[in-house]
Amino acid sequence: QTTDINVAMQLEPPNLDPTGGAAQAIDSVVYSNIFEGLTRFMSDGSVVPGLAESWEISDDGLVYTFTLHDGVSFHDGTTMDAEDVKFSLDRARAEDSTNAQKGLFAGITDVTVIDPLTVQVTLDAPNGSFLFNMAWGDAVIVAPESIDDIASTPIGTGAFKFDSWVQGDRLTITRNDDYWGTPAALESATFRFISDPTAAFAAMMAEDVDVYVGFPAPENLPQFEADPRFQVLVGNTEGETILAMNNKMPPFDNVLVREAVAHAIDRQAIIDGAMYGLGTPIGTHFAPHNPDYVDLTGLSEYDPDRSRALLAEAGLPDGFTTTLKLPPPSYARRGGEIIAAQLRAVGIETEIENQEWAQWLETTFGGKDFGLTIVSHTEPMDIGIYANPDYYFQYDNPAFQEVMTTLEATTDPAARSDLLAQAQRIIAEDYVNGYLFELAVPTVARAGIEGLWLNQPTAAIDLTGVTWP
Amino acid sequence: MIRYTLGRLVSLGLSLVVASLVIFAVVEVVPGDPAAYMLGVNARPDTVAALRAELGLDGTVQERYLGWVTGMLQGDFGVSYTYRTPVSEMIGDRIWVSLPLALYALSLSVLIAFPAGIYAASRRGRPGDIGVMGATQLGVAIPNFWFAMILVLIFAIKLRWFSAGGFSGWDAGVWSGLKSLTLPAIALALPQAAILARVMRSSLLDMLGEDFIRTARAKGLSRRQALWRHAVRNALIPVLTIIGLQFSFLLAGGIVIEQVFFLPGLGRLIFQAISARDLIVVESVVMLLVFLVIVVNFAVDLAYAAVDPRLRTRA
Amino acid sequence: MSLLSIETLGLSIGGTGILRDVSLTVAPGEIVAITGESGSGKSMTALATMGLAPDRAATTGRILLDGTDILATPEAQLCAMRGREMGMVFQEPMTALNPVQTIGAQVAETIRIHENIPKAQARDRARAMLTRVGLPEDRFPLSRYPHELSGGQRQRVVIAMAIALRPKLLIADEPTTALDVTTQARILDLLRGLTEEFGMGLLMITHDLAVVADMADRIVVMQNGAVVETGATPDLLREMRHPYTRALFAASAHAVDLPPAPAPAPLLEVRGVHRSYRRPRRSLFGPRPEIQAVRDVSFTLNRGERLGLVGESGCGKSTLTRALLGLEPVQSGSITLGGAPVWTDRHPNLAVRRQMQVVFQDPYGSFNPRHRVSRLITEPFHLLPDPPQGAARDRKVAEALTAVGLAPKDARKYIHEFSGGQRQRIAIARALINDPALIVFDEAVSALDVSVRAQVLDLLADLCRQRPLSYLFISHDLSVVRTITDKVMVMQAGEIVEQGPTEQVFSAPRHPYTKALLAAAPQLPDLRTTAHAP
Amino acid sequence: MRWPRSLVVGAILSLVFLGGAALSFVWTPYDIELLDIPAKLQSPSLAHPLGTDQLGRDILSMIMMGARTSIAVALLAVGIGMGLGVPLGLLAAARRGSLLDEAIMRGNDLIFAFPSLVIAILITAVFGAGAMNAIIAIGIFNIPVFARLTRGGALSFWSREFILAARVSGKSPARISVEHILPNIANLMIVQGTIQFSLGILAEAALSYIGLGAQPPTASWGRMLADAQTLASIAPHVALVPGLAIVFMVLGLNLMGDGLRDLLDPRIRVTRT
Ligand SMILES: Nc1ncnc2c1ncn2[C@@H]1O[C@H](COP(=O)(O)OP(=O)(O)OP(=O)(O)O)[C@@H](O)[C@H]1O
Ligand SMILES: Nc1ncnc2c1ncn2[C@@H]1O[C@H](COP(=O)(O)OP(=O)(O)OP(=O)(O)O)[C@@H](O)[C@H]1O
Ligand SMILES: [Mg+2]
Ligand SMILES: [Mg+2]
Repeated sequence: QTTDINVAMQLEPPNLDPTGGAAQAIDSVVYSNIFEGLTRFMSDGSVVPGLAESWEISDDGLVYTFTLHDGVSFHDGTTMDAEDVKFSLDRARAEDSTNAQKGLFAGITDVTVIDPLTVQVTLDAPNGSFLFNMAWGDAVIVAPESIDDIASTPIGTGAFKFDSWVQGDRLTITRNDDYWGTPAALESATFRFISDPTAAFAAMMAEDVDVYVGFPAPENLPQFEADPRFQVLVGNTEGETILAMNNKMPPFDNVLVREAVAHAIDRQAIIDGAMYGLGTPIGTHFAPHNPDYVDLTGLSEYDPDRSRALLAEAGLPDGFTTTLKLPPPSYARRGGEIIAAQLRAVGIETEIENQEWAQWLETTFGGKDFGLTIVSHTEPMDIGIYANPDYYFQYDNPAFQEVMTTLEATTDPAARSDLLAQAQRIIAEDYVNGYLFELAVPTVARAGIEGLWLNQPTAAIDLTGVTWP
Repeated sequence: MIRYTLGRLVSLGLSLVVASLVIFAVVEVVPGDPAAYMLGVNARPDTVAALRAELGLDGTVQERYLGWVTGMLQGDFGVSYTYRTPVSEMIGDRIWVSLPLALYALSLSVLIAFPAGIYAASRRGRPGDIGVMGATQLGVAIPNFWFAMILVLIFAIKLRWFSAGGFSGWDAGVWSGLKSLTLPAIALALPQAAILARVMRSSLLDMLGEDFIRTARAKGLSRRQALWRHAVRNALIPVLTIIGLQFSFLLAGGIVIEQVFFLPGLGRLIFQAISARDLIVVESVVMLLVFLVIVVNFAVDLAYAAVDPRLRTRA
Repeated sequence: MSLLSIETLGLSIGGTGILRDVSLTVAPGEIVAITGESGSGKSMTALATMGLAPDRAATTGRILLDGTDILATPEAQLCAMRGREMGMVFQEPMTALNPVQTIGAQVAETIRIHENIPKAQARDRARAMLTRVGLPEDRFPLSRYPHELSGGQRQRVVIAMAIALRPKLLIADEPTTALDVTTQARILDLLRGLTEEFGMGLLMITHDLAVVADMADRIVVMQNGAVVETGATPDLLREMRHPYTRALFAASAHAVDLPPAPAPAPLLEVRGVHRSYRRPRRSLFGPRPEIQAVRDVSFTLNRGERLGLVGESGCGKSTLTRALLGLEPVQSGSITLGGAPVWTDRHPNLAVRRQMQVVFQDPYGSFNPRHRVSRLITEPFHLLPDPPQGAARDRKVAEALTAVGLAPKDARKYIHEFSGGQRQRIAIARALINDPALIVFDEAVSALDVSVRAQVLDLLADLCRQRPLSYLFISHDLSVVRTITDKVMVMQAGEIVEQGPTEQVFSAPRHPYTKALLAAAPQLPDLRTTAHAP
Repeated sequence: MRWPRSLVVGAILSLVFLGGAALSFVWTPYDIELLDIPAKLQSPSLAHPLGTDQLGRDILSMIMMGARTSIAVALLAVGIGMGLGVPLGLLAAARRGSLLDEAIMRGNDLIFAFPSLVIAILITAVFGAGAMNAIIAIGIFNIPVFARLTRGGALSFWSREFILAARVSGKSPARISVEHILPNIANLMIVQGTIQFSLGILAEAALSYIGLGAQPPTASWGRMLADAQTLASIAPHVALVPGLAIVFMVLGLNLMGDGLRDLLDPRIRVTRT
C-alpha cells in the first residue's frame, strides 16, 4: 500500500505562517495538517472541537471556558497548554499584530490561564460566531518557543510535521508519530505548485501528481471523469462570486441602473462559458448550501429587454461606459469577457482592465477606483461586509446595518435564521451587486483515494484522513 | 589586452550602476503594496501599517535604494517580503534550475545549429541547403510556448517518455535532473537553433567569398577542407555575438517556459514576485539577470579575442 | 616542350562569353606576363588554369599542365595538383591570408596537405621557405598573425605558401598592384629570383606595362577575352603588330602638354603644419603613443601652379589633404588660402572652403548612387551664400558637363550608368562647378585603366589651357606626376623631404629617398628606340 | 528582373493576413463581440470554416480581428524602434568616437542587458496591461536594434568618398546623415524592419499569452492560444488555428525579409535574436 502522496495546488504559499498572511495557499498546506486551533472545520462546514476538548459558555455569552486535550505536544516536543493558547490569542489581537484576520479577535478583552488545561476567554459582547471564528486558520495555536521561524519552519500540533520546502517547486510533510489524536494513514505528503492550467492537466494526465485540489481548468474535467484512472470531486466553497458595483459612483448610485445590470446578466451563460457548468447560481450574497440560504435568483432574472427599459427609466436610454477591473482568477477573466458581451448587448460598454492581485487590492479594492469588478468572496459567512459603508462597493444602508447589529447580539438559532433571511433579501432587492454564482471547487484525484475533503468551507487540504486503496 | 579588459570592466561597472537605478525606479513606481497584498481583503489598516514597518517599507526612497545597493555589494540581497527568507538563498536555489536549463538549451542550440549551418553553407543552393533553411524558417516562426505545449502533449501525455513538468532536483542524480529539463530545453533551444543556424550559414558564406579561401583552395585544399579549416573559425565571430545574446535570452526568457513546465527557476520566481509585489525579490533578481547578461557579454567580448588574434593587440 | 600550354581556351558564364580562343604557353623557368585592360579576362584565364573557375563557368579547349588537361581532371586530383604542381599568388595581400591563423601554420598547411609528414617537420620547412622569401625567423617568428605584418610582408607570406612545395608553375595575379613602388620592386625581385632558383614557370598578370616590360620573357596581350598579340618581350615591344597593343603602350607612356604656369603669386600657403593621431595605450599606464602623420610641412602653391605630391603609402598624403581642405583641424601650423585661414577658432572657414574642391581616387565610391548627376555635381553649391536656381543652375550644370567632355543631357542620369573614366570626369565637373581657386586630386587617376587615364590627363591639360587652374595632384604613380605637374614635393613619413620643379626633381633627385623611389619605379622602355637590355 | 522566390512566397503569405486584417475593418463572417455559448467548440464546418471557440465565436472572424491586433502592435513597435533608433544611430555615427557615441552605444547595450519579458511585465504592472503598453514594451527593445544597425551602416558610409565630397562641399553632419546616409541605409532598414515586424508579432503573442497584451474584447492570437491551451485535447482546432496563424504570418514576413534582402542588396546582413 502506498503511503505517500503527491498533492498539487495552484498557488504556492508565500510562507507557512497561517497567522501572518492572507494567502489561502498557506492554509491549504498547514490547516489541520500542521496547525490546529481550539475548534476546527469539517468538510461539510460544521465546527467541531479541535485542541479544545470541550467548552462552557457563560449565560451572558461573554465568557468562554475551554478545556484542552491532555497530552498534546508540539512537533518540537514542547507541550501544548493553556499558556500557548493565551500566547496565540494575545499575539493575534496585539497592537502590532500582523494577523490578516485581526477582526476575528476584536471582541476579545481578556484571555486567562486557569490551569494548564483550562483557559478562559472573555468577550466584550456576546458573539454568536466566536467558536466559528476560532476554527479559522488564522486562529491556530502556536508556541512562543518556535514563533520566530514559523514562516519557514512551522511547528504545530497537527498529525503531520513540516519536512522540507523546495521553494517554487514542492513542499513535503511527514507523519507525526506522536500525534495526540488518530494518526494519519499517510507517511508523507508532497505538495506541488502548478499554476498553469495546461501544466496542471499534463501533470495529472502524466500521473506526476495524485491529487489536484482546485483544478484550474474545468473544461478538462469531463476527460478525467471519463478516464478510469481518475475520480473527480466537485465540492462547494464559501466563495460568492459577484459582479461588484461601485455603489457610490454614478450611475451605479442609482438602484435602477444596478437593477438593469443585474437583469442584463445571464448567469447560466457565465457558468457554462467561464466555468464549464461548475457553480451554483446565487441571487444574493449567501452560500446556497447554508441552511439559511434564501433563493432570490428570481429577483434578477436574465431579461435584457427589462434591463434596457430600466436604463431608459434611469435616464440612460443609450447606455453608458464604465470600467470592468478583473483580478487574475479565471472566473474573473473568463467571466468578465462574457459579462462584458452581455452588458454590451443592453448598451453598457465596459473597458476591461486585467489587474494583478496587488494592483487590484491597491486601486480597485483599496482605492475604490472602479465601476465594475468581479471577485469571489471566499470568507465563510461574510454577509456582514455589506454593513460597512467603507467596503469597496460602498453600500450604505442603515436598515441593513441595523439588521446586522441585531444579528451579532442574537444567539437564538431561529431568530438568527430570520435576520439572515432579511439581510439576504435587503441586499438582493437593493441590487447592491450582480450576484453570479457560488464558486465550486473541483478536485481531481487518482481513483481509489479516499478521505479527501469534498467541500472547502475554508481553504484546506486536510490529509489526516486520506488513504490509498 | 589588459587595457581592453580594464576598459570593458569600467563600462561594465557603469552599466551596472545605471541598471540598478533604472530597476529601482521602475519597481518603485509599480502600483501595489506588498503588505496589503499579503494581508488580503479583510486586513485592517493598522495591521497593514504594522506589517509595512516590519518589512522596512516605510523608509525614504534614498534610504531604501542605498540600503539595497550596499546590501548587494556585501552579498546581502535582503529578505523577501512574502517568503520571509533571504533573497540570496532563494536565488541560490533557483539559479540551479535556470542556469543549467539555459546552458542545456544553449548546448542543444549550438549542437543543432553548427552542423546544420555548416551543412547548408557547404551545399549552398542545393536541395540540402534549401531543406535546412526551410526548416530554420519554420523554427524561427514557431512561438516557443506553443511549441512547448505541443511537446508536452506528445512526449508527456501521449508517449509518457518525460514527465509533464516539474524539476526532480539534482539530489536525485544528474541524469534525472537533466531528464526533467529536457523538454523545456528543447522547447527553448529549437527556435534559437534555427536563428543560430541561419547566422552560421550566412556568416560562413561570407567567409567563403573571402580571398583567403581562394588562397587556401590554391594550396590544394578541397572545398570542404577550406570550409572547415579556414572559414569556420572566422565565421564564429558573428555567431559568438548571437550566442551571447541567446544566452541572455535563455536565462531570463525562460519565464513562459518555466511556467508551462512549472519549473522552480528564476523566471517563475520573478513572475511570482512581481504579482506578489515582493519588490526586493524583483529588484534583486532583475539586477542579477542584468549582471549575468553584462558578464556574459563581457565574456563574449573576451571570446572574440580568443577567436580573433587581431583583437588581442588592437585593443 | 612547354610546361603550361593553354590551347584555344573558351569560357562562358551563364551564356556570356568571357574568354574566346585563348592560347598561350609557359616554359619552365620562363616568365610570361599577361597584360591588358581591366575586364579583359586576365584573372579568369589564371583561375581556369588553377581549375578554380567559377562553378557556373562552361569551358572549351584544353589547359595542359605537364601533359595533364586541367579541364578534364576530376576535382580530387586537381586538389592534389594545386599547391604541389602549381601555386598561385593573389593581388590583395591584406585579405589573402586567413586572419586567425599564424603565418607559420598557413605556410606549413600547404606542405601538410600534400605530404604526410609530422607537424614539426612541416614547420621546419615552412620556416625555411619564409626565410627564403625574406622573412627570417628571428625577426618574423612563425607565430605571427597576418595583421602583424605589413602589406609587402604579407605578400611574401603568400608567395612562401605558393612556392612551399616548389611547384612547376606559379601564377601571380597582380601581385604588386596593392603595394607601393619600393615594396613592389622588392617583391618583383623576389619572384624573379625564385623562378631562376627553382626553374619554375611564372605566369604573371599585371596591367602595369612597365612591370611587364621589365620582368617578362614573353608577353601576352589580352583584350575583350581574347589574346590579341603574343611574343617574346623584345620582339613584341619592337613590332607591336596589333593596334591595341600599340594603343595600350602609347597610353601608358602618355605625356600631356601643360601650358606654362603664370608668374608666381602665392595662393595656398602652408606653414609648419603638424598633425598627429593618438593611438590607444599599449601598456596600462604608459603614455598614449602618438603617430605623427604629418610633421612640420611647409610649402607654397602659387596661383595657376600645378603641384605634385608623391610618396609611399601611409606617408601622410591623405592626412595632409584633409587638413588643407579644412576637414580636420591641425595641431599646429597655419594653412591659408589667398591669405585667409582655413580654420578660424575651431570652425572651418566657409569662405575659404568655397574656393577648394577635391577629386578622389575611387570613381565608384565618390558618388551617392541614389542621386542624379545634376544633383551630384551641384553639391558644392551648398557652400555658396546664394546658389543659382532654376535655369541658371541648369546652365551651370551644362557648362560643367561640357567642360569635362560630357553632354548636358547626362545630367539626368544616375551614376551607375557611367564608366569609370566618365565618372572621374563627373567628379572633375563637380570640382569645377564653383570655379574654385584650388582643386586637390587625391590619387584621382590611380584606379583607371591606362587608356582612360590618358584621356583624363588630357582633359586636365585642356582645362588648364581654358582657365587658370591651380591644383595639388597626389599620386604614387611617378610617371603621371611627372607629366601633369610643374612642381613636385616628395613626402616620407609625414615630412616633405624634397621639393622643386618637377623635371629637376625627376632628372636630378637630391634626397636619397627620392632617389630610391625613382630607382624602384619600373621604367617603360623608350619605345621609339626599341633597345632592350638582356 | 527576377523576383526572389522567397519574396513571392513570403509576400503572398503576409498578404493573406494583411488582407484578412484589412477586410476585418469592413466585414467579418461573424460579429466576434456576440457570444453564442451553446454553440461553443464546434469543429470546422461550412458555417464556421475554422470552427468556433470556447465562447461560441467564429474562429475565422477571431483570426481576422487578431491579425489586425498583431499587425498594429508589431507595426507600431517597429515604428517606435525606427523612430528613435535610427536618429540615435545616425547621431552616434556622425559623432563617432565621441563621448556621445559611447553613451548611445552603452545605452543600447544596457537595454539589451535587460531581460525583455521581465521589463514588459513590469511595464504592464506599472501602466496596466493593454495593447498600447505592449507596443511600448516591444518598441523599447527595437530601439537598440535599429540604433546599432543604423550606426554600423552609417559608419561604413562615413568613410566613403562621396561623404567626404559632401563634407568638402561644406555640408553639416546632420545634413549629410539625412541627405546621403539615410537613403543609402534604407534598404537595410526595410529588411531589418520586416524582421523586427515578425519578431514583434511573436512578442505580442507571447505577451498576450501571459495576459499582458491586448485586452478583451480586442481579439489577439496570443490570448486565443492562452484561452485554448487547455482545450488542445478536447477541441484541437481551437489551439491549432491561432498557433498556425502566428507561424504562417511570421514565416511569411521572414521569407519576405530574406527575399527583400536578396532583391535590394545581397550583401547586407540583418541580425535576428
Ligand atoms: N564570377 C563571375 N561571374 C560572371 N562574370 C565574371 C565573374 N568573374 C569575372 N567575370 C567577368 O569576366 C570578365 C573577365 O574578368 P577578369 O577578372 O578575368 O578580368 P581581368 O582582366 O582580370 O581584370 P582586372 O584587371 O580588373 O583584374 C569581366 O567582364 C568580368 O566582369
Ligand atoms: N584617423 C586616424 N587615426 C589614427 N591614425 C591615422 C588616421 N588616419 C591616418 N592615420 C595614420 O596616419 C598615417 C598617414 O596616413 P595617410 O592616410 O595620410 O597616408 P597616405 O599617404 O594617404 O597613404 P595612402 O597612399 O595609402 O593613401 C598612417 O600611418 C595612418 O595609419
Ligand atoms: Mg463568503
Ligand atoms: Mg583581375
